[in-house]
Parts: sequence; C-alpha cells; structure tokens
Amino acid sequence: MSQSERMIDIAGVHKTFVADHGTVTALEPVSITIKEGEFISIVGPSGCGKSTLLRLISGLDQASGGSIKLDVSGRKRPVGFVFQEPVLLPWKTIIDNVRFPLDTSGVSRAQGDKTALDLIKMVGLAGFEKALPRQLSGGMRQRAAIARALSDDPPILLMDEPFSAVDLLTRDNLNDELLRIWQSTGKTILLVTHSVEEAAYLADRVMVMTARPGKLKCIHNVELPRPRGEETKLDPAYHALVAQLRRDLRTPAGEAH
Amino acid sequence: MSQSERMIDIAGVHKTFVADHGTVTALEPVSITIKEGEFISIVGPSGCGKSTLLRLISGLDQASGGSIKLDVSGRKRPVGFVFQEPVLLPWKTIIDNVRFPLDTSGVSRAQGDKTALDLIKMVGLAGFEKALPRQLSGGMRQRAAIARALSDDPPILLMDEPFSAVDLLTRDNLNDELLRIWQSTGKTILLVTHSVEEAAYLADRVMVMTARPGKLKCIHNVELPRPRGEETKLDPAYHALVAQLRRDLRTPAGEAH
Amino acid sequence: ADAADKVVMQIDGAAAPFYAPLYAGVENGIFEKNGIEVEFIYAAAADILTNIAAGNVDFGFPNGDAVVAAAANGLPVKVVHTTYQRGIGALLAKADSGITGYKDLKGKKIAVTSLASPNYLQLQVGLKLAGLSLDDVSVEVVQTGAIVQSLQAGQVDAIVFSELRKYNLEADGTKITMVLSNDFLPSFGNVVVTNAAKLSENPDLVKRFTTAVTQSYEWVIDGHVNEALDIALDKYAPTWPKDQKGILTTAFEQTFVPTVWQSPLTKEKGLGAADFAGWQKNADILAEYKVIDEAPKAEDFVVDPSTIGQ
Amino acid sequence: MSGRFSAAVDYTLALAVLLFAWWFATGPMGLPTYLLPSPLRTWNALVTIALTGELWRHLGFTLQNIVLGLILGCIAGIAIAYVMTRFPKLAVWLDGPLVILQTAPKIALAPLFIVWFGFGVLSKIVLIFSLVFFPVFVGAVAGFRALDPKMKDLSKLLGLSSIQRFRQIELPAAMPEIFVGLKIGAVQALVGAVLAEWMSGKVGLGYLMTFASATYKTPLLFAAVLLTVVLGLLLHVALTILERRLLSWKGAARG
Amino acid sequence: MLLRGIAGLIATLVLWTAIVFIFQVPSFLLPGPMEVLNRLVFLFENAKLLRHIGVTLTEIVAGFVLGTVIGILAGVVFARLPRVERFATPLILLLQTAPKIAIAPLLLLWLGIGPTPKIVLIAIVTFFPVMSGMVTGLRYGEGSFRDLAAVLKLSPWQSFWHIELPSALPAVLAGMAVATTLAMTAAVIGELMGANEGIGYLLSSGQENSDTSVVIGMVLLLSLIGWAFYEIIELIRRRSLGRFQLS
Ligand SMILES: Nc1ncnc2c1ncn2[C@@H]1O[C@H](COP(=O)(O)OP(=O)(O)OP(=O)(O)O)[C@@H](O)[C@H]1O
Ligand SMILES: Nc1ncnc2c1ncn2[C@@H]1O[C@H](COP(=O)(O)OP(=O)(O)OP(=O)(O)O)[C@@H](O)[C@H]1O
Ligand SMILES: [Mg+2]
Ligand SMILES: [Mg+2]
Repeated sequence: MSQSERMIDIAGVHKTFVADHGTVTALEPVSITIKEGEFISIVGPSGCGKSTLLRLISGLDQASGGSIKLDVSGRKRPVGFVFQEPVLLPWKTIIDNVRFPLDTSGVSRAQGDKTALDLIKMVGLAGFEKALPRQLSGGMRQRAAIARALSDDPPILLMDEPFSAVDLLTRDNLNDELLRIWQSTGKTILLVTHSVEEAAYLADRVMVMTARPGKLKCIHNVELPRPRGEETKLDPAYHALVAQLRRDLRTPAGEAH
Repeated sequence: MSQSERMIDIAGVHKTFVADHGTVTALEPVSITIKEGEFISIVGPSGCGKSTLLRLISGLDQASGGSIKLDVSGRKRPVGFVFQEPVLLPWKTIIDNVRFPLDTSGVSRAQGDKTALDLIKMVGLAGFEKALPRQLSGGMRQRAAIARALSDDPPILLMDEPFSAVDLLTRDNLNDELLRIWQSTGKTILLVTHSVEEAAYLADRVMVMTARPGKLKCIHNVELPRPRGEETKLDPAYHALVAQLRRDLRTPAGEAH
Repeated sequence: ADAADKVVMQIDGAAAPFYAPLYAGVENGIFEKNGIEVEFIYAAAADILTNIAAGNVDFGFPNGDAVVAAAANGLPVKVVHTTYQRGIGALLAKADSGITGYKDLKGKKIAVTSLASPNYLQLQVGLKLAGLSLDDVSVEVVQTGAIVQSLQAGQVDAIVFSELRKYNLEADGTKITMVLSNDFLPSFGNVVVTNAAKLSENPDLVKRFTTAVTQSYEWVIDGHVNEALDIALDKYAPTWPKDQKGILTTAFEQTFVPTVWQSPLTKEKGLGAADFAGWQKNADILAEYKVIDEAPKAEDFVVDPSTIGQ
Repeated sequence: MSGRFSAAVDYTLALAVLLFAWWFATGPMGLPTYLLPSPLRTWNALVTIALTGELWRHLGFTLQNIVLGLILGCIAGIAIAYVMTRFPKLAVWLDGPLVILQTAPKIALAPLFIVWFGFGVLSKIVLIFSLVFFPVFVGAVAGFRALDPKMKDLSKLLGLSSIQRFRQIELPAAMPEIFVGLKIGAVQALVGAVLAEWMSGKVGLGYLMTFASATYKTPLLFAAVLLTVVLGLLLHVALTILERRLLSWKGAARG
Repeated sequence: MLLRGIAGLIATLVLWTAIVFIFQVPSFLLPGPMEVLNRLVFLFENAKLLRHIGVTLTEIVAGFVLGTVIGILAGVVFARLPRVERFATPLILLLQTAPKIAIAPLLLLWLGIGPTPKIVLIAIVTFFPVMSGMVTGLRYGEGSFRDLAAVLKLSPWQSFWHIELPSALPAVLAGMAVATTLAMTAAVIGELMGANEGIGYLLSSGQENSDTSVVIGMVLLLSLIGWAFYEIIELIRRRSLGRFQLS
C-alpha cells in the first residue's frame, strides 16, 4: 500500500475508562490501516467499543495508548460524524441544522440551502424543513443527523448505527444512497451497524469485534462485485459472508472461529 | 370476546399536531381491541405514528379524537413504557434507575435490590450496577431502560423499538427472555420494531402501519405455535409471514397489497 | 417597687457619643429609679416620627425640624422634652477655601442631604439674608453617609449639615469655617417625642420618662462630661475611636453644655422647657419656604415637660 | 393568542386583588395616611405630578438609568461568565474577587460610590451595573456549564471558531439560565436606580421618594413606589415575552 | 476551594492596596487594607464585634433558609400551575421592587421590632432568585423526564424529590448564589430600619462618624460572610455534579 493511499493509520490504539464502579477496558489494542476511499463496516456486540473506536478516530476522545494518523492534510474539517444519538441543535429548524456545517464554513446561504434541501429530500424529510427536532419522530431525527453529516462533504465519514431507528424500506434506500454518494465522492467511510446484512452489503471490509474487553476479532474482505444492488443480495457469496459474520458474532470471545 | 378479556379498547383514535411549519396528521383514526395477555407487534415506516400511538395508549398525550379504554381497574401503575430513547435519570446509577419504579411504589429496598439485580443480569449488564448512564454504551443504556420497565411488573408493557441499538445475539436472547416473562406473567405487550423477523417471532398479531398520514394498514394473525424458539425460525409459516410483512412494508400506502 | 415599664426609644441616626447623657442615665440607674427600662434603637428622623405615630416605638429622639414637618402633615406626635434648645445645623467650609459666610457662596457648589431637609432650608434662608439666591449657587444632594467625605474630597466647596461635624473634620487636621444656622433661623436639635394618644392615656409614664431624661442631662451638666463620654464610648458608640474623646470633650464643654442643652429658658423652667415662640417661628419659616403647606400651632405639638400630667 | 390574553387577565386580576387589599387596609382597617395612604390619595398625588409634567422628568431619568445599567450589566455578565467558563484557570483567580465584590452590600457602599464616581449619572450607572451584573453572571455561568457534552462534541468535530461556537451553540443553549439572571437583574436594576437616587441627586423616582418621605408626603411616596412596581412589572412582562419568543424551541411545559 | 479562596483573597488585597497606593487615595475615601484591619481589631476588642457578627449571621442564616425553602416550594407550584405564577407575579414584584427603606415603618408595624422584620426581609429577597431558578429548571427541563414521571404515576412529592429537584438543581443553586448577595444587602437594610446590634448597626454608627474605615470594614465582613455562603453553595454544586453529572 503506498503512503498516499493510507487514509487512516491505527496502531495499537486502546482505551480504558476509569470510573467509580471500576475500570472498564473499552478497547484493547487495535491496529488497522484504512485506505483512502475504503468502506469499512464494524459489527460487534453491544458495549464492545465500537463507538469508542469512532470517537478516537475523530479525535473527540484521547486514546489511552497507541497512535492514530489521519492523512487529511489541509482539510479544516476532515471527519463527518453521525453520532449514535442524533445530536441536533434543538433551537434550529431541520434545514438550519442540516445547513449548519455549511453555515459555519463560509458557504453562501443560497448554496447552503440548495445542498441542504437536496439532502433533506434524499433522507425523506421533504416537508419538514421548517420543523424543530422535537417535532420529529426518532427515525426522522436520525435521518436529519445523517443529512447534516453529509452536507459539507467530508473526506472521512464516521457513522455510528446511523440507520438503527429507521424502517427496512427506508434503510435499503439510504444504504443505496450512501453507496452512490460514496462511489461518486470517493469518501472513506466507517460504519457501525448491528445488521450483518447491511455490513456485508456496503463494505469493502468488515471488522468484527468482541465484547468485554472490546477487541478486534477478525476482518473479512468482502469480495462482492461493485456496484452493488438487488443482485448482490441474491449472490451466494453475500449470503455466505452474512452467515459467517453471524457465526462470528455468536461465538463468544476467546473461542476459535 | 368477553368484556373482561378486553384489555385495551381503541376506537377511532387519531392525532394531529399543529406546528409552525404546518399541521401534521400523525395518526389517522385507528380502532383495535387488544385482549388481555396478547402480544402485539407494530411495524411501519419511520414517522408513521407508532410512537404516537403508544404515547396515546399510555396517556402521555391526548388524542385529537376517539377513545382509548384500558381495563386495569385498581392498578395504580397500569403501563410500563420503554421509550424510544432510554430516558435514564443521569444522576442515578444503573441499579438505582432500574429500581426506581419499585422505590417509588413502596417496595422495600432489599426486595427492590433483588429484583433489580436479577433484571440487570438478564439484560447483560452485570458488573455495571454502580455505573452512571453516561458511562454506558448506547445499547447498554437501552437495555437498562428495558430492565427498568420490567422491574415493577406492569400488566401492560409498551415498548418502542427496545432492541434497536443492540446486537443480534443480545437481541435474540432478549427476545426469548421477553417471551418467557410474557408467558409466565400474562402481560399484555405492544412492541414497536423495525425488524419484521422480530415482529413475527414474538407476536400474536402484527399491526402494519403506513406513513403520512399514519394509518393502520392491516393486521396479521400469527398462527405460529407457542412456545416459540429456534424451531419457530425454521417454520415455513414463519418465513412466509416475514416475507408478507416485508411486502406490506414495501408497498406504498394506498396501493393494494 | 413595681416592675419597671419597658419602653423603646428610637434615636436619630446611629449610636453616637453625642447621646452620652441618655446612655449615662441608663448606666447610672436614673431611668430605673423612675421606674423605666429603656431600649435604644436607631433610624432616620422621618422613620422615627412615622414609627411614633404608628405606635411602633414609645419615644423618639429626632431633630426638631422633622417634628414640625410631621406635625404639619397631621402625624399625632408631641414634643414632650425640648432637649436641644437650639438647632445645630451649620454651614461648614474648609477655612482655606476663603468662605467665611453665606455672602461668599456665589458660584460655589454646596451639598445638602436632601432637598426636603432642614439644611436645604437653612441654605435658602442664609443665602437670602446674604442677598443671594439658589440661582447663585449649585446645590448637590449627598446622603448623610457621604456628605462629609464630599467636602473633604473637595467635590463641594461647602456643606450645610450638623455643626458637630466640625469636630470630626478638624480632628483630621482641616481648619473649618462654620456659620451656625440657628443664628438666623431658630430651630431645635434632638427633642423627645411621643405619640399624642400615649401622652393622654399614660401621662405618668411620659412624665417619668422626661424626668429621667432631665435628670440624666443634669448629671452630665453637673461636671460629669468625662464619665458620660467614657460610658458612651465604652458601651454605646463602639465604633468611635477612643482618641476622639478629646474632641468630644471640647464639643460637650464648649457647645452642648453651655448653649445647646441649656438656655435662658431652661435656667428658669428646667431642662427640656418648651420655647413655644421659637417653635412657632420655626414652623412659620418652614411654611414660608414651602417645606410644609401650613404652619402648625406650636401649642398643638409641643408640650412643656413641667405641665405633663397636670 | 388566547394564552397571552389570559395572562393579561391574570395580571389584571392579581392587581385588582392587591388594590382591594390596599383599599381594605386603608379604609375599613383604618391604617392612617402617614403609614399607608389610600389608593385614591395616591392616585391623586400621581395625577398631580403627572399634570405638572414633573413626573415625566423623574420617570424618564430613572428609566434611562435602568436601561443603560441593565444593558451594560448584561453584556458584562455574559461576557465575563463566558470567559470564565472557557478558561477555568482564570476563574480560579477571578472568582474570589468577583464574589467578594458582589456580596459587598451595595447599600452600604452607595454613599461612597458618590464620592468615588461623582454626583453625575456615572455613579448611578455604576451602582445599577454592579447590581445587575452578578445575577446575569451567575445565570450565564450556570448556563454555559450545563452545556450538553454532545453539543461540545459537535462543535469540536465541526472545528467551530470561538465566535461560531459561542453564537451558534453556547449562547442559545445557555439562554434559559441567562433569562433567570436577566429577570432578577431587571428587578435589581430598578432597586439600584432608586437606591442611587435615594443617596444623591435631584431627579428620578428615588429622589421623589426621599423628598416625599422626609416631608411626610406619604401619598407621593407611595405613588413613586407604585410607579417603580409598575415599571418592574412592565420590565418583567417584556422579558417574559422575549423569553417565550427565544425559548419557544424548548416546548416548555407539555402538560 | 481553598486554593480558589486564597487566590481570590490575595488578588483582592493586592488590587485594593494597589489602587490606594497608586492613586494616593486619602483614607476618608478609601482606607487601605491595614487601616481597615486595625479598625476591625479595635472593634473586636472594644465593641464585642463577634456578638454583632453573631446577631447578623443568625438573621442571615434564618432568612436565607426560610427564603430558599419557600422559593423552592413556590417554584414547584408555579412551574406546575402557570396561572398561579401569573397571579402571584405582581405581588412578588411588589415585594422585590418596593424600596425596603420606604416601607420600613410598615414592616415594623406588622412584624414588630426585633429580629423578625430583618429575617423576613432577607427571606423576601432570597426567595425571588431561588424561585426563578426552580421555575426555569422545571419548565425548561428535560421533557422526557416528565414523561417518565407520568408513566410511573409518581406522586407530586415523588416527582419533586426524584426528578424535578435534581434536574432543577443547577438552576436553583445559581439562584441561591445570587440570593447570597441580595441577602447581605437585606441584612444591612434590616438593621438600618431600627436595631441596636448587628453589623448593620455598627456600619451606620461608622457612617454617622464619617468613619470610612468602619464602613469598609463592615462591608468586608458582610462580603466574607456572603462569600462563605457562596462557597458552600459551590461545594454542594460540585458535589452533586461530580456525583451525578447533572449536565
Ligand atoms: N465515558 C465513559 N466512562 C466510562 N465507561 C465508558 C464510557 N464510555 C464508554 N464506556 C464503556 O466502554 C465500553 C464500550 O462502550 P462503547 O460505547 O464504545 O460501546 P459500543 O460498542 O458502541 O456499544 P453499543 O453497540 O451498545 O453502542 C462500555 O463497556 C462502556 O461501559
Ligand atoms: N411533538 C410533535 N409536534 C409536532 N409533530 C410531531 C410531534 N411528535 C411527532 N410528530 C409528528 O408525528 C408524526 C409521527 O411521529 P411518531 O414519533 O409517532 O413516528 P414513529 O412512527 O414513531 O416514527 P419512528 O419510527 O421514526 O420513531 C411524525 O411525522 C412527526 O413529525
Ligand atoms: Mg455505540
Ligand atoms: Mg418512534
């Protein structure tokens, strides 16, 4: 892998939380190199450190050890983040929330509105531009947060269970939209999900983690052809991978797989 | 159906929100009678009024019209509610949060602790009794909220996407635990989910809703034998139902199905 | 003897050694001898009179001008002991300012405590007698707590306030020129006041109280200034520095004893005697200068202590 | 609309009850005028000075000081609160002096303010400012501190500049608490304005009060007190309306 | 807390000394720290300073506690019943804005001389910020907690104790911090209305003698008392935040 291709370089990164009730090792040392334009899915049991890993990559938290390097020289805002909870500004309307990253990076209001409206439409919230977050349903808030993360077109996109609160149909649509955006913009995407189907359908590689202490169990290369679509879901290789992932997740940590 | 069997009687209930950005019909008139001890799953696209319906049943919101009757004479606290977001009290530890319904209904501390510990163990949070909510992962918080809703053993249990943030394995376990509790206590349960498999696996009846305006599209009786378990998932009838539900959800509102 | 009557006396301003005779009277058992147990509390003059009228307190010790104004506004108050036979208001200026009297005030800045205060009235009369008017000077209003400092700091050229402040100022080494207001405008300093109803219902108590006041002042006048000041400084005016005793002794011996507490009238009729003519003149001038709407009759609100209970 | 209407009804009703109690105390209960003048006498006193035009001079002066002091106190309170929450190290040094300065009873210092800052408007504004500052400051500190950590994550992630973060996230999020401070500050501004004029000056409602009190013009005194209270009520209502407008996103009190 | 305290105190003293020194301020305008300290020592020896402090402190504590309790309770009632709040607002504003000095004789008439009117006055000024904090804490608090309380059918007392008070705590504590400063002022006003002991009494006695050192000394004492109150409130705040992370 050439130097320039390495987008995210994670070496021996680990994280321990100290709390009153004891010390929690959220993440045992993890090492992985992610190439530019790669799509990585992360699956693993609840509490295994998936969110922690994304927060470390984004720089929101400091690792207890190891190093993380992002090759995003010159970008003021290298990562977009879809948090596990929507985190919308409650005093701003949906369109203002979605346009917020643009507003704060000097994009003109007109241009911002255009981009924001397109994204709002894409996530199926047309008609709710002027609504306040508390007037939306849980899934609608989550979609608004996705639109916001996409609005200023960051080179790296970290998504923490972005589709957990939306229904199947919407989820499928959003998956395909995400693939389309990814393919046309060449973003590097890390996506945490509990759906092994989604993980396999979208990713170039799937990271499987185990719980307590959180640990990278294995990485699967997804050899399914691109572009993916309905026919992917009929591909036996896809089903084999999904079954394999499911087995990985069912095997408790420590046991061979 | 005899009078005493009718646990929840919903007749022509509808709900409209008036907001700055316009009027939103969250729920068109819905009528359904739910028997005591019935397990109902609700599926439907994001924003179709599922949460709204549960809030109306619980009495948290007032319907714009129609009537809701609960046959829970004499019960001070007829409904348990797992909200779409965990809603844990941030200043209480997990065990205190889980024990909270018991503490506030006069159950002794010792008895409360016992019940709470059992539930915490059941949802896989053993070891985190003394942790504060902010020290848990998203899925762990959700499970704590489930434990809380079960702690004081309400006759009616409303669950709004309770398992959306947990992984497959945990989800399967929790599904089976829920069935076990349901069968041994005879609760009436309404569960909102985006997983059609989960809906079919758990329920006696599945309500399918359509979006904007939110509307009850159809109700499927689930004729799978009880008790359910691994063999249920191999039952062709189960798969047929899952496929049917999926089709229902994919068909836009208004079209025949 | 019967248990002593408990009374509350509200004194103008704050605890100060100037009230030494009252404090000494308590400490020497003079009040007790008259069957009275007195508690002193403090407030502004106007509040004292309102409290007297309302029956909140039994006796008050405000300045005379405040009583006239109160009487003019129909408050049921009675002066039962004209303790200070003259007013102690005065024009004070730094000696090096060149001001020697009201005639020098043209174009100067003068502070008074309120446009409703007697010292504002004194300023007006003083200016008028000197052939000037308010238009010739600029008047600033500064509360009691800061008026002396404003003169010290040179923010004003003169103040019309209490002559007692001369001693404070001179203690700081500033030479002071003083013009007593009483010289051209008769008034009265602190006087004992009670409620009209109380006086008619319980003249005996009032009589005993004024007797105790008279006896207390007599004791001081009879050569006990030193002892009285010690009592006041030790027990009653705690914030006063001990080294001010010298100035205070001077003030008592040169001013209070000879000219404030005693007058030709008191030689004849005893301490606290009512100078009805003086009171009437005071009221008439207040009315003339529109401080009050109409001058009350002196006989209506002033009582000579010797006539109480008869 | 109906909400605002019923609010007006409630205020009016409350004022009517107060008025009745007042009337009752002075009429049937027989409190004398020098303690509490009857509503009618007070009204007459008010009308008298209103007709001579004197009232407007006093009212205008006091109002001007209140508004000025309030605005300055708010700006300083919010700004310093922000700086102190952003730089906790600074707070270690500033907290003590600030609290000591603030807990110092202004009424005792007010006479000295006059000697320190002169007879003019300055000493009055300083006094009002010193009274308004603290409530706003404390409210703002509470607001800035209570910022949801998720919001902090968001602003960090978007690499917002300090100004952007303040304008777009911290200030709006802290608004509820700032409004607590503002409402107390408004009352304090009023108290301060009256106190300042009470201590020195020849104009203003506070001056009117000293004058009336020293000359036993109790009806005039209570007319001035009444005006102050009405001013306070108006300020309060104005702030409440502003609060509703600015905080409508909170969707207060669903039940 | 100790560090903050010492740092703050030193900074104040240094600033004060610097102002007096640099501008050559005469002591009748602003005496230096040493001069004030001397006067305090003098008062301690001659004027039973401790007794006066004790009197004022008792009034402040009593008034502050009373005002806080009533403020919290009223806050709960007002937040639940906005109509009651609107109805009470004019009366509350009347109590807050009416110059206390102007209504002093009425207070004495109704409450007598002695400590009661002083305590009531302190309670009145304490009440308002605490109540405002409570109302805001409740009204703009997390709506989902209200849902939880409704589903659990908590009694008013339970939802107050378990949900409303903890979530309103930051705002209430802020209100209490503001109240400390107001309480100090009210204590002085109370003692100016008619007293023969207490810090305010010594203060007015100092004013009578144009003794700026005494005035500043008494102000300083009250500041320190206020500061102690403030630090106690801060302590409660940090304890509760450290434990509960109430953000
Ligand atoms: N701030 C914190 N303090 C203490 N412990 C923490 C904190 N944040 C996370 N943890 C612990 O770290 C572990 C991993 O948490 P993390 O949020 O990364 O899990 P996750 O894989 O995202 O789980 P989920 O799928 O449930 O969201 C958990 O055991 C959690 O309790
Ligand atoms: N407080 C509110 N004010 C205005 N509109 C609201 C409010 N709450 C919900 N709505 C609207 O009502 C509709 C139904 O919302 P609801 O939360 O019931 O959806 P849902 O079926 O639970 O969706 P999801 O699966 O995304 O949680 C949505 O269109 C939403 O915008
Ligand atoms: Mg997570
Ligand atoms: Mg929902």
